[in-house]
Amino acid sequence: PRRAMAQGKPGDTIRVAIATPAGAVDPVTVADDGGLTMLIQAGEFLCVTQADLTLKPVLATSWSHNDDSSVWTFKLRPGVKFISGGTLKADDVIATIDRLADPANASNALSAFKGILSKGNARKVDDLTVEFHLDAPYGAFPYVVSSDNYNCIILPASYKGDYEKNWDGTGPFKLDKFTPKVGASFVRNPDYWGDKALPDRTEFTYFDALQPRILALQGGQVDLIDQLPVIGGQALLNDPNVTIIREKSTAHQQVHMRCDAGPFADKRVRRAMALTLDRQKLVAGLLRGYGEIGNDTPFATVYPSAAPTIAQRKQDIAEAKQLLEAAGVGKGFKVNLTTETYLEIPQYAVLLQNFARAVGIDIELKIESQDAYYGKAVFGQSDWLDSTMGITDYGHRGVPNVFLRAPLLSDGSWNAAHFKNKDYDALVDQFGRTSDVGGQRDLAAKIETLLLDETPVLFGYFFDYLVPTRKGLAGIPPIPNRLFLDRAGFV
Amino acid sequence: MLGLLLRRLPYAAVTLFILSLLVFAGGQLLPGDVGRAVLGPLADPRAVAALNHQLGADRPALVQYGEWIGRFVRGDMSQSFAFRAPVAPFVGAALWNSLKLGGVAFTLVVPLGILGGIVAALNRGRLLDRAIVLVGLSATVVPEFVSGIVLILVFGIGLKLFPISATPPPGAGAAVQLYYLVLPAIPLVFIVFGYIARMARAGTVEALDSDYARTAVLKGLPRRDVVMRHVLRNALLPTITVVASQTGYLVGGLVVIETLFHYQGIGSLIYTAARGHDFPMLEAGIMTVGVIYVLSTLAADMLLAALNPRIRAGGRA
Amino acid sequence: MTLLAEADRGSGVSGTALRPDALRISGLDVSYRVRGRSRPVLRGLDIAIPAGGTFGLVGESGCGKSTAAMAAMRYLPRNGRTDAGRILVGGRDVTALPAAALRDLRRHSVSMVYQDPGRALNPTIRIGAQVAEIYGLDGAGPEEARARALAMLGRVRIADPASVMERYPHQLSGGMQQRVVIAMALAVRRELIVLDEPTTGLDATVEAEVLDLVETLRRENGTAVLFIGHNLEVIARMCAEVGVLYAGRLVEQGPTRAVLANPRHPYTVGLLRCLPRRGLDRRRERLDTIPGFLPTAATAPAGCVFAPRCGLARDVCRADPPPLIPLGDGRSSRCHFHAEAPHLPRNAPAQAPAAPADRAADAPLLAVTGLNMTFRQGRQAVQALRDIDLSVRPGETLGLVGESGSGKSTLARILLGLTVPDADSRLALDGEALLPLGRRRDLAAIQMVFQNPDSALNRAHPIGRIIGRALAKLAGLGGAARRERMLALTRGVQLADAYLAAKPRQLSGGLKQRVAIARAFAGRPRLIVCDEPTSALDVSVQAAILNLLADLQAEQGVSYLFISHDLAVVRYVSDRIAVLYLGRLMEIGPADRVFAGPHHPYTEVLLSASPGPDGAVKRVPLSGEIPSAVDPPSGCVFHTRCPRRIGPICDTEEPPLSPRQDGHAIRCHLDSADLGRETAP
Amino acid sequence: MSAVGLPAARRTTLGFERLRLLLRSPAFLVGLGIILFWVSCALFGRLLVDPLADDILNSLAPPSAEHWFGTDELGRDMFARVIAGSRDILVVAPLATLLGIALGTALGLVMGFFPGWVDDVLSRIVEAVLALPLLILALLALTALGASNATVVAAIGLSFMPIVARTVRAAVMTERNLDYVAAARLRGESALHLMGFEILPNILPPIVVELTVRLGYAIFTVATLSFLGVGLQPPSPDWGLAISENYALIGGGYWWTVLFDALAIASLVIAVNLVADGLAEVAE
Ligand SMILES: Nc1ncnc2c1ncn2[C@@H]1O[C@H](COP(=O)(O)OP(=O)(O)OP(=O)(O)O)[C@@H](O)[C@H]1O
Ligand SMILES: Nc1ncnc2c1ncn2[C@@H]1O[C@H](COP(=O)(O)OP(=O)(O)OP(=O)(O)O)[C@@H](O)[C@H]1O
Ligand SMILES: [Mg+2]
Ligand SMILES: [Mg+2]
Repeated sequence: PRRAMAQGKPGDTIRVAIATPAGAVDPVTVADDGGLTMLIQAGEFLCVTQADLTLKPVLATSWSHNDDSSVWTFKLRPGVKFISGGTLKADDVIATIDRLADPANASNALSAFKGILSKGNARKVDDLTVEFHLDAPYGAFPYVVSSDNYNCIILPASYKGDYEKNWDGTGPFKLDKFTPKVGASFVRNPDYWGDKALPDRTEFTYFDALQPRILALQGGQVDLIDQLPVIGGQALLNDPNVTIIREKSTAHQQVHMRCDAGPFADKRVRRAMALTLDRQKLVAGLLRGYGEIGNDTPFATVYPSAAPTIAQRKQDIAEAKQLLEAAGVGKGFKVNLTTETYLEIPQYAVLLQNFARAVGIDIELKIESQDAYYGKAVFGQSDWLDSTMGITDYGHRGVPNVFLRAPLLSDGSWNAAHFKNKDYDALVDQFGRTSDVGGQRDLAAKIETLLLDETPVLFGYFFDYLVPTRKGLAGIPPIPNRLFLDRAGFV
Repeated sequence: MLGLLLRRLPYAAVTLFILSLLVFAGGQLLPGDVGRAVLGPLADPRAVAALNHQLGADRPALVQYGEWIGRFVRGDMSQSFAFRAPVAPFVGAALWNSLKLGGVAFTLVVPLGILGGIVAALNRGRLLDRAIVLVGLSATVVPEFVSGIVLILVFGIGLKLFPISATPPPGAGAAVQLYYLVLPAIPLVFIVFGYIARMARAGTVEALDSDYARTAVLKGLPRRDVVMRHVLRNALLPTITVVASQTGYLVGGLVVIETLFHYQGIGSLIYTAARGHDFPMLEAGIMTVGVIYVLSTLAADMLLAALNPRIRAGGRA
Repeated sequence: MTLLAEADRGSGVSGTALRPDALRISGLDVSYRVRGRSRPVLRGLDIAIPAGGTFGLVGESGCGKSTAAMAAMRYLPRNGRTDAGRILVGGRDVTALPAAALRDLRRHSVSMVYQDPGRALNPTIRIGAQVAEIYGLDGAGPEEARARALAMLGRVRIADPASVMERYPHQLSGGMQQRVVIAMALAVRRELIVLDEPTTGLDATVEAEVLDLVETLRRENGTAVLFIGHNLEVIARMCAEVGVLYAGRLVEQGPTRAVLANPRHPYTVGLLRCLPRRGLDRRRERLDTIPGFLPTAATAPAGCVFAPRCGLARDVCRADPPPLIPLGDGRSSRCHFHAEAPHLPRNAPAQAPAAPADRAADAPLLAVTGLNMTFRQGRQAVQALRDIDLSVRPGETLGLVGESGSGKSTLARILLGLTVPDADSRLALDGEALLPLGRRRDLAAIQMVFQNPDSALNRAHPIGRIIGRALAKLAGLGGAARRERMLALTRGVQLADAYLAAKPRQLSGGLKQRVAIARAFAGRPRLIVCDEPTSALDVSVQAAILNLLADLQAEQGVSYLFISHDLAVVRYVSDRIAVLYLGRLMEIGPADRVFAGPHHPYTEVLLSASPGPDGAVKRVPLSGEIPSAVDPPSGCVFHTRCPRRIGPICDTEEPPLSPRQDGHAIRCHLDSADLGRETAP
Repeated sequence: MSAVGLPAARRTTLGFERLRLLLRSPAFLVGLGIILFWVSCALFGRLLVDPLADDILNSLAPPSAEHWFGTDELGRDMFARVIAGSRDILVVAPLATLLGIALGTALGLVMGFFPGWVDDVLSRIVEAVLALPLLILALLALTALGASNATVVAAIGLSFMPIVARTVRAAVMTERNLDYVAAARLRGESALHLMGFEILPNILPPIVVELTVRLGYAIFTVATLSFLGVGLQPPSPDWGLAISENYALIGGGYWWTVLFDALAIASLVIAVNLVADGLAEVAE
């Protein structure tokens, strides 16, 4: 069932197993799945990305931009009440965004705003109109203040950093009870501005590990779990009592190859590596078909901006060997691949290792905890950023901009591949400014061609987002990584 | 008795102090920092620095420790870095959970283990003895995650006799809570049974072979009286120490069981705190386990002294 | 004397008519299963003890004495088995009794006292309860049982029995513990009591008392006694009949006095000759020894078990095992040539080492002045040694005696530098200050021979390495020189070269002690401290070791500080004797003078406690326990227990160590004339 | 005295006698057999089977003639992985044990040999470390050091140290008071010599027993750490790791992905303990 959007009946209690929020639930600092799931129960965004990656207006009713997309004007929804009592005004939105854009604030959204919007540049036009004056023109700006940037739930201007005290927001639910590290429950918000939530109640139980979550669903103790990776999740995929809500996402694992040193400094070697991958087999085997193949660029086919004309890279051992020969490493070489224990990455690494063996590339795996892998997350103090070859997880984004920028721009702060290319930088800059899909596609074609030639990063596949639910539960919107439960109910 | 307690208390305090120092020193080795741990790898370094500053985690280590210990001795466990809330309720809840699970396991395994050991000793060399020893040995050495998984499969998912989670629904009564704790307690019983049985067996064998047991037999006492009056009390003395040494594990060492059965105990609290660089939480968790351990060894010593007049009189053990 | 013996026996015989024998063991074979093999330990043992009779069983360690005792109680170790024979206690066959009857037998008819009373008592139960339990089994109610227990403790002469009832075993001294065990054994009137070395490990003074007590109670109750010991003196004192056990067989048996006066088995003869007798002087006469080792019953030779060690053995001995041959007068001997036994050739060369010149005038080798030693135990100060002045001359042996806890070992450790005395103490060797071990210059000068040969040798090292290392460190020898000297040393202590490759556990106790002696002589020692070097050894081995020490002294002119609680041994080896009591030197002087008297009242007590196998000395009783060194009595420290106390002066004023004659000094207020002397045997 | 040869009964050396005893114990032999089996798997397993070869399109196949133990999620042959899974644990666990024993013995010797403040201070520290359950200690160490075979060895070795030290200390305390030590001091031996050459050889039997017991724990702990994800890392076919990767699958009926690994761990730990028991018995 691709869309489980059948309407459930109202009045149910929905029990959910999610990952334990890693720390205090605070919109400014939250960085993990568990925490953001908590945020979006009572909190709302200006707009929300949809399954087709378009934006749905929520607290904003509409938005527009000036000619070069450097100033964006958002109209706010009138009559929206905060759970704490006040009415949503421009000041609240400005305070929320400023809070997140303030470098002094330990804001997790800071990197998303970096180079796009600075503190103080959101201006009030009237009580229901806000203008954002960007640092530089940016065509996809609404995504930056949408659910894509999950810290951006709109809070009253008076918010003091004590979110766990009152769980303020404008959403369809309000908090019933919260016990840190144990769970939380919500009840319907009777004052919600839109359609009132169907469930009477939602109950979230926190789990540290995936397996107990799976067992809890199988054991009937919960009705759905937040996300299921295919690896390790086979038990549920075949379970007749479980319905899998499946949505295409742009989440993927980037395999970076250092372009500035080591065996991969020669782009022919990088291309050869890319040619060893049997991507169909990856999707069919590693993802059990729940995903789609990648073409070594961030442009997943779900992105409207993706260029439709670029040829798909296929496994070609002969050509790979030729390339290696040409690069002077026809006998193959040894290389270390460093990566993290997360989702199916270790298994992916094993498959890469086996693929590469066909052309004589001998990959030695070093698989470490996420802590160890990311280290201090700055160059020189991070296995992630310093390794010759590595695999890094990237979550779903509504637009490819983030993927195009930080990991690939010459001065990108996540540029583990150490890829430095002026042409690329210029193309991405231009892409950023462009707001119409046609223009974006033209640029995308150029970018994709360039990346296929250079291949600093392998994008082997994009995996689907899977939410297993108890059979009969309906109304969970198929939006990757965002559990909105207000339409949920059993049929 | 009181004298013994007063003599031992300073030692216990010193032990705990050293423990806190060790944890603190060890904490300095953890890679990364709390700001990065909270905000994730993709966060802006300025935000990370800001958070570290807010939490005071960027101050010199000794200053942090000084402040922490200063509060700790006044009974204040400080604020959690990750949760930015007082640590005490977290530790309290986790401890209470651990004590419940450990307590269930303890009350099951101690009588069982002692009985097993004594029965084995009284049947020394016979089939029953070998059977008990072998069962104890095997049960003790099979890791919890192996036995736990089997139990979950068979009784939780297969037969659906027991819940597979140890956490009862909120507001559950004592009986329900107990019902939820049965399955997770069993692997612990397995593990500890062997130790206790082995110790009880050895103690009983030794006591049975002792000269005073011979005296008792040669007095013409019936075997039952020899065992009950002369053997058991001496036989179980070493077992007490073993039981006490296991309480640390039963309370604080259950990371695997807590993970398998989804239970918020002190073991997982320590582990997540360490991974999250939540230093105050880590220290508090470890000190709690340390205090439990120290208290239980102290209790064991007192019990030993009560049962063994030789220790009662003598000075340091 | 013969008359008396016959009369004793006669009463036994007439008793048989009325009452069955208290114990009759016939043809008893016992074996232990060790590692799946059966190892015989007793073979064809026959013993009969008439009702009320006393029987002593002697023999070297490991010959099966305890096994016999345990078999009689039907309480063999789990791996022990009675293969053949019958054991009748009061006419009932214990080997065939069902469990209930066996319990009944143990409640009413037999009981046992064994070595190490500390372990025989349950450490976690109060004394009173342990004793009262017996009366409970006898059918008494709790009140009555306690009352009877209290009375019984009084009967075994425990002072303040009411408070002892409330105590735990560890709060009693060894002597007191043994009294409690005896009280339990004799709590109800029994037909037979088995005593297995009940006094080994106790001080001579305490031993004497315990033995007296057993004797008295036995007479009162008419209980028969099977007394096991390795000490012939004690057996002589306690038992009308004696059996000599060798490698699981009874080799000689008969009335004690007759056997001891006129032994008819070479083994008995040898045993008696090993003992240092009064009047024997090491400078003039050597002790005799029995060569070789005790075979285990399993490795026993085909013929006579004693043949390999027997000076009389001939072919027939090696071929045919002799039967137990009756000799009349109730005596029997398992020897083909029992008539010749008294003429067993001496094993040791008769000629004694040349007597060294009298060195009384020489400058002392070791001089100790004003030695004090205080141990700190928490807040308490233990005064282990007070004001010790003594000296040892070159080539002389100074014997050191005193009760357990009197400070003998502490003095030894101080001399060796292992313990550092109080600051004001002065020690000098050859006039040079003697420093503690870390700073001592000539380490080889003072060495030690320890009491327990098992722990004195590192069991992980072969003998050659143990001695070699000592040679390297103490004599600075290496290479061929070391090897040469090592062989000389081992031959000097009569140790076969083959042993150099062996580990200590492959050696018997006596051999180990030889190794220890060789080690002590590795450098050129001036003084050797021997702390009870033979107390863990059998008498035959003891004799060989004492001979060896005497030979080495004669050869090398070394001095000994010889610590022992066996007065006969001290007397034999010492030139001079020092008597310690509670850390004080009570008396010091030439050996003969100290023994002959006048001597200190404490010495008198010690002497009377060990009368020797032949002479019966009137025992001077010593009351009470040795006081605590933490809080020693005021005045003369011995006044609390002194049989010759003269009055208040003893309680208040500490007497000086006053010189009497010929270098003899005594710490007593009494005049020499009023002090005790040795009564002639 | 006539030169007598060594008495015959004493001539058999203790070591030989112990060996004979050991070989009579069926439990010991079974244990030894299992250990030898796994050791040979560890040594030669990878010559016969490839635990890494994937057949991703044939994943989670049940046991069959082709795949005796079925296949895992990447289609790797479980039989090959179970066989090869013995290698890492049989390298890591013994090394960790040896490290722990070596460090613990050194510490225990010092503690037992220097009573007084040295012992007091070290004892407090040891006691403090012992207050933490071993697993927690190892977890913390690994969190600090990062997971790799070397750090697992270090973490387990270090966490064994105090326990071993305590055992050794007790043994040293009894030995230290024996006369042979006094005799050695009388010839001026240094503390180091006394500890290393006089006392150490005599406390080897309890140390050997401790070694085997610790080895059992080490295997247990390595497996548990792998299960928790901080021990051995993928793609090692390590048993604990495999169970951790696969145990969520058993609810789906893929029991073969954990069963054989679980049996392997159990058999190895039980075998080591059987051997330990046998050794302890003959060491008395
Ligand atoms: N439980 C046992 N198992 C095996 N052998 C034993 C056992 N008890 C004693 N033996 C052996 O039997 C022999 C006789 O032992 P027993 O204790 O009877 O000798 P003993 O004459 O009492 O010696 P001691 O004077 O040392 O007490 C010895 O060789 C001893 O080693
Ligand atoms: N290390 C110590 N600390 C405290 N007190 C000690 C110490 N060593 C010995 N003492 C005490 O010193 C006194 C003398 O002991 P020592 O061992 O010298 O006696 P001993 O005459 O050798 O006795 P034994 O005949 O039992 O060997 C005893 O009261 C003993 O308790
Ligand atoms: Mg004996
Ligand atoms: Mg002594």
